[in-house]
Amino acid sequence: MKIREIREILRAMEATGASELTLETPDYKIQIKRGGTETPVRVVEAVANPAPAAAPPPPPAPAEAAPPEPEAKAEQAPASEHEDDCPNCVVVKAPIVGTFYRRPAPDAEPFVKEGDRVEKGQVLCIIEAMKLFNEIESEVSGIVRKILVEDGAPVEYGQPLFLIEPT
Amino acid sequence: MKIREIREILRAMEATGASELTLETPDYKIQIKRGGTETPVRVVEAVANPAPAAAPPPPPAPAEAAPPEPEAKAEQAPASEHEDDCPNCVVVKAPIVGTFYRRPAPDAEPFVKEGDRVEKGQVLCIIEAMKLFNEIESEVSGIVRKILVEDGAPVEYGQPLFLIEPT
Amino acid sequence: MKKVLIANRGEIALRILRTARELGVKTVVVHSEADAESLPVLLADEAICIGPPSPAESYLNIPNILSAAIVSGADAIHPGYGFLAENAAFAEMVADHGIAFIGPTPENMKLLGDKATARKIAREAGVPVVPGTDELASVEEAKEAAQEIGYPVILKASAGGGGRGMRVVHTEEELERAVLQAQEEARAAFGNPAVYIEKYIEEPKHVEVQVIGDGKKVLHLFERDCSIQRRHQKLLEEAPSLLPDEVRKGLLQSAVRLAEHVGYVSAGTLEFLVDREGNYYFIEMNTRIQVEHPVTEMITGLDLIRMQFLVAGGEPLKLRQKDVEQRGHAIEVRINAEDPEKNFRPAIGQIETLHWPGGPGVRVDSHLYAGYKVPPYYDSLLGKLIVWDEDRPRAIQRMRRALFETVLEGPGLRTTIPFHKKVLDNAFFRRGAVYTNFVARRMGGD
Amino acid sequence: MKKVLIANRGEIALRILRTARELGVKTVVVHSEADAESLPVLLADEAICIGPPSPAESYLNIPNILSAAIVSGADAIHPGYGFLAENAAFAEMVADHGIAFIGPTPENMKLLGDKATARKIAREAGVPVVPGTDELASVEEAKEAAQEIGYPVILKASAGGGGRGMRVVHTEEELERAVLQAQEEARAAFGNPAVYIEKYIEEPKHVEVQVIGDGKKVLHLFERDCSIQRRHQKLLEEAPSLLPDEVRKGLLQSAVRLAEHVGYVSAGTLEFLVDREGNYYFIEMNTRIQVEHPVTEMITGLDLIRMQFLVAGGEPLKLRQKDVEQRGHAIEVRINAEDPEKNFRPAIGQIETLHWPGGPGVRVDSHLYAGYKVPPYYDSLLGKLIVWDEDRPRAIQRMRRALFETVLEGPGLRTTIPFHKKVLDNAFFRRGAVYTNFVARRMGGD
Repeated sequence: MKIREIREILRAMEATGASELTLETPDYKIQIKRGGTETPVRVVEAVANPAPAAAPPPPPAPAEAAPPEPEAKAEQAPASEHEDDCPNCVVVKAPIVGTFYRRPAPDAEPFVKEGDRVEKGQVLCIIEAMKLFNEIESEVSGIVRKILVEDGAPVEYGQPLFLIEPT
Repeated sequence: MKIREIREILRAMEATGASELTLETPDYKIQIKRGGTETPVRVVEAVANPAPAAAPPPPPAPAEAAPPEPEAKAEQAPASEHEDDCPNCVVVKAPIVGTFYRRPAPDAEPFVKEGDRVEKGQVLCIIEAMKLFNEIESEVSGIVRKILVEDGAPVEYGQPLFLIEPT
Repeated sequence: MKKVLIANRGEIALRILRTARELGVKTVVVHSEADAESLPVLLADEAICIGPPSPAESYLNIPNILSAAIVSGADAIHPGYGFLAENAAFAEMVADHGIAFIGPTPENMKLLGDKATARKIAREAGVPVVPGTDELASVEEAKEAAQEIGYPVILKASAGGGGRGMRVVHTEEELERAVLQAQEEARAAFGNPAVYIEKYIEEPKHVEVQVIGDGKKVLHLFERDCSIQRRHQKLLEEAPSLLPDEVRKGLLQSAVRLAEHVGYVSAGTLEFLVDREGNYYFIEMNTRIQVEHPVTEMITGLDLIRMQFLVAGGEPLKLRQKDVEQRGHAIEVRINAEDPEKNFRPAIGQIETLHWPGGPGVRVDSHLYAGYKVPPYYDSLLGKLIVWDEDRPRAIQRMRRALFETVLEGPGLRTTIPFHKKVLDNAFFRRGAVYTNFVARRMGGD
Repeated sequence: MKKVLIANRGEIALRILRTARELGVKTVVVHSEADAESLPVLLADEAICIGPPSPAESYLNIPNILSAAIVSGADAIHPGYGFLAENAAFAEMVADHGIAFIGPTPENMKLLGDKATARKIAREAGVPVVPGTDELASVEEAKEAAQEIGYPVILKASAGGGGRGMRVVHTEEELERAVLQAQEEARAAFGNPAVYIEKYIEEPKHVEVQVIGDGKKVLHLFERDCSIQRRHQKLLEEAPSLLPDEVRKGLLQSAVRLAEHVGYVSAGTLEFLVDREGNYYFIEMNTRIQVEHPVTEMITGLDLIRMQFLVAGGEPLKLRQKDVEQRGHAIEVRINAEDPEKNFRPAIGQIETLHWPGGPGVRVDSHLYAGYKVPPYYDSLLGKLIVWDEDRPRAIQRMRRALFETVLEGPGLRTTIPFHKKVLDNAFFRRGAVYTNFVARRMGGD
């Protein structure tokens, strides 16, 4: 269980006025109480299963020798994970599988840098798939808050690429 | 369980004014309380085996075609089951495996009948095992409230035979 | 071969992954968003999401699959069965990218993928096909053809399928009217009145021959009886068949002859109908590994997927036909998430309780795990239970025992297990009286 | 035979139950209070509690077990292994009650159950035993004996066991002092100074021959190598052994000769030590089915428990020796609830997550289910994983793959799986360099 997830639960409890919550899964047990002067948070990681609850998005190389621990894997939630860094941002995801390039050519400037302002329809990056260079355009106008993938890295379908804060 | 789902549950509780919720599935157990200042602690037991209601004692002839449903079977509790009929009673159990006889001979009177008063050490029945007739004596003085086994029926080790209310 | 991309899902993806691991070949499992938590994905060395749940956008998404192979550095692709397994264009594209396709050549697929072309090739190879005609121009032509083929015959709509427009004719007197009616039905159903005639085979057995080739030679790995079907869906398969020895021998030789005729590469299956007199007729060839391949593995001791890998890696088959021995009898049942009480309608859900059988002669091929949610987007196959024993009666007993031990439960979930138990208890089945309409006739099915 | 009482627990009770079901024989499983929720009990046609958890009061409680057989109307008893399996008095009592004992005759057990008597019989049958003496009267006698046997020799305490009081002697010069010291140690440890001499066999393989007899003839079902042991506890077994053909042949013939010599009935195992030169020495015979019998089943395709049932039912063995064929290679690992990191100390608990491997060539014999609480009163065997493949290197790969898939978790639970993975990765093991002190020498064990 990640701190981020606990934070989300706490926020949701606060928002809905919940006073107590206990959640137990094969991997961990969490017990939260709100109100009064003390708000003890107790997370117990199960000993038997030291695997982390949420796995990072798998590709391209998860640990080879890891035994199957289906129950130990939480849902992948790459989008919400990144939303945390910028709650108002739009997540631009890879619409195809391929190699991510930030520049039109090896010696060119990147299409965008963090902090840049982009307009809707502006090219953000290229994904090369089967020798075809596919330009990925921004769906919104705004500020590029975060670039989530390294230049030249492989990306899978649906993988978050950019966080853009609409303006 | 996903954070999103927890958030949804919390929202739904708020919307409907529910104050407490417990949900148990094979994968997790969640318990939520809302509102109030009082926050009674409730520790949840091991989650892997949400044992449901008690099953009747299996022997000597469970259904032939029944598939194994280990998880659906709770601890056998034959004694407590019968104790229910007479909370103050002492349960006389079979100390050996064999055939239960209420009479010393086929044409004789039974050793005891329901409602009879018995003294400690008095013979209650015979269990025949390997051609040997073993007399089973009462450990207490009292009233025979219930005879739990049919005359001539096989009994297993620990099987409740009599309920005797000590006096 | 160092790294294989598995372009499939479910039990067959797991099956391929197992052999790859045993061979020391790394695995890349591509998957849709709905399969992110599937067992093959969890066990893979690498997993790459290739699209949303819809098969058209994921498991049939050739660009994304090829890109996944390229970015992961896979040097081979195994397509499993279904999806892209028999897509010659895909196989060609894979080869064009310098990646080994673990399956037949695109040429094999083109020649055998189309039923009409396959029939032609069978005739060339001297393998009997169901006698029949092309489209009939007239009632007179129909009469002549029927005379030649011999009654009973069946009229089929050229544009048809699924049994509609079909009509069995037993005598010449009935023929004229039947042709006219069939044409009328075909026009109504398909907008095309064309019909053709085929010999009608009563109570046929569906027997298929497993072959494997390396482009130079083809071996048969004996045959399977897959007569226990419901609406052309196989439910229970066994090997060997109960055909008389001389019929078996001819069947096996015919299958090898046909596969050799096209220089067949990799594992493939030739399907035949066998009538009560022991005449067999080639219907079609499946140019891929099949769901029911484990029964063949159980009686031969061979690992078919491993053989596919080795052949695709360029190794010629070391085995000679006389080294391929059969031993005992194997039965496979398909455990589908379908409710046999409700006309086999899909009944999927989460797997809450899972307990597979074990002990001697029992094999389980399933991608399930306790807690797994069966996604609703794909086929309903939950797993296959395969048993082996010294002979058919004992194998039947073993399968009954194994099904007795199996627990597969969850809210809303129903499986074909009760159906299989009934088949195994059926006296006709037990004495081997099986044919393709067994389920309809003996099991009160349709 | 209509109804069998299974006088055992755990995986072997389940193993027997499976075969009984396949034979259409009803099952009565007797159990202690601690095993009321065990899988064999849940799957049995009838279950009868015979006592409290303590084995002495339940699984060794002859009166209650016999009573259970009588009241349930069982006409046969299978004792499994351990508990009463090799108790001749029990076998006699079972027979006296007109119930078939599924195992050897009481006479077989009496002749072979005692190590000294068994050695005598082996000599009569012309089967080599480890050369050695009776109790030594003097140092002189020891010198003469050692001379005859040839150095190195080992001194053992007559009253001893478990390695205490043992002393390896390489030359005559060392002998006198060694005898005196050994006597002193024996006196201190066992209150009895008597010692004897045996030939010391360096790096022996533990190879055992599976036999089955019907009282008239005895067949061997090939041999198993069980050299991977820790403190005389077998951990991994395989079949066939890697012995040279001529050694194997002699070993198998010797085993049959010895078993025939006593008119052996049912399944039994003759244990041998084999030295580096290929000399083999009979040690003892186990007059019961063994934990590791599945590896023999995998290479022969025979069901040993079924054969036991048939022989006990009075059927002569139909099989001839030449019909018994071996095929491929099988390996079994014992999955115990022990922590290999902590000197194999028991580490039992509740089974929270359970996922067994599947696919080709994988067999699981285990009484576990998800949620099962392993009782602390009995042995730590959780199950056996057995694989088969065409040859030993492939079988090793398959076992590695199968262990990779296995998940067996719960609070406090540790298993021998990590140990087995290390053995399978060990280069010496992989090239077959195994002997009884392999674990101590190569695995850093003791």
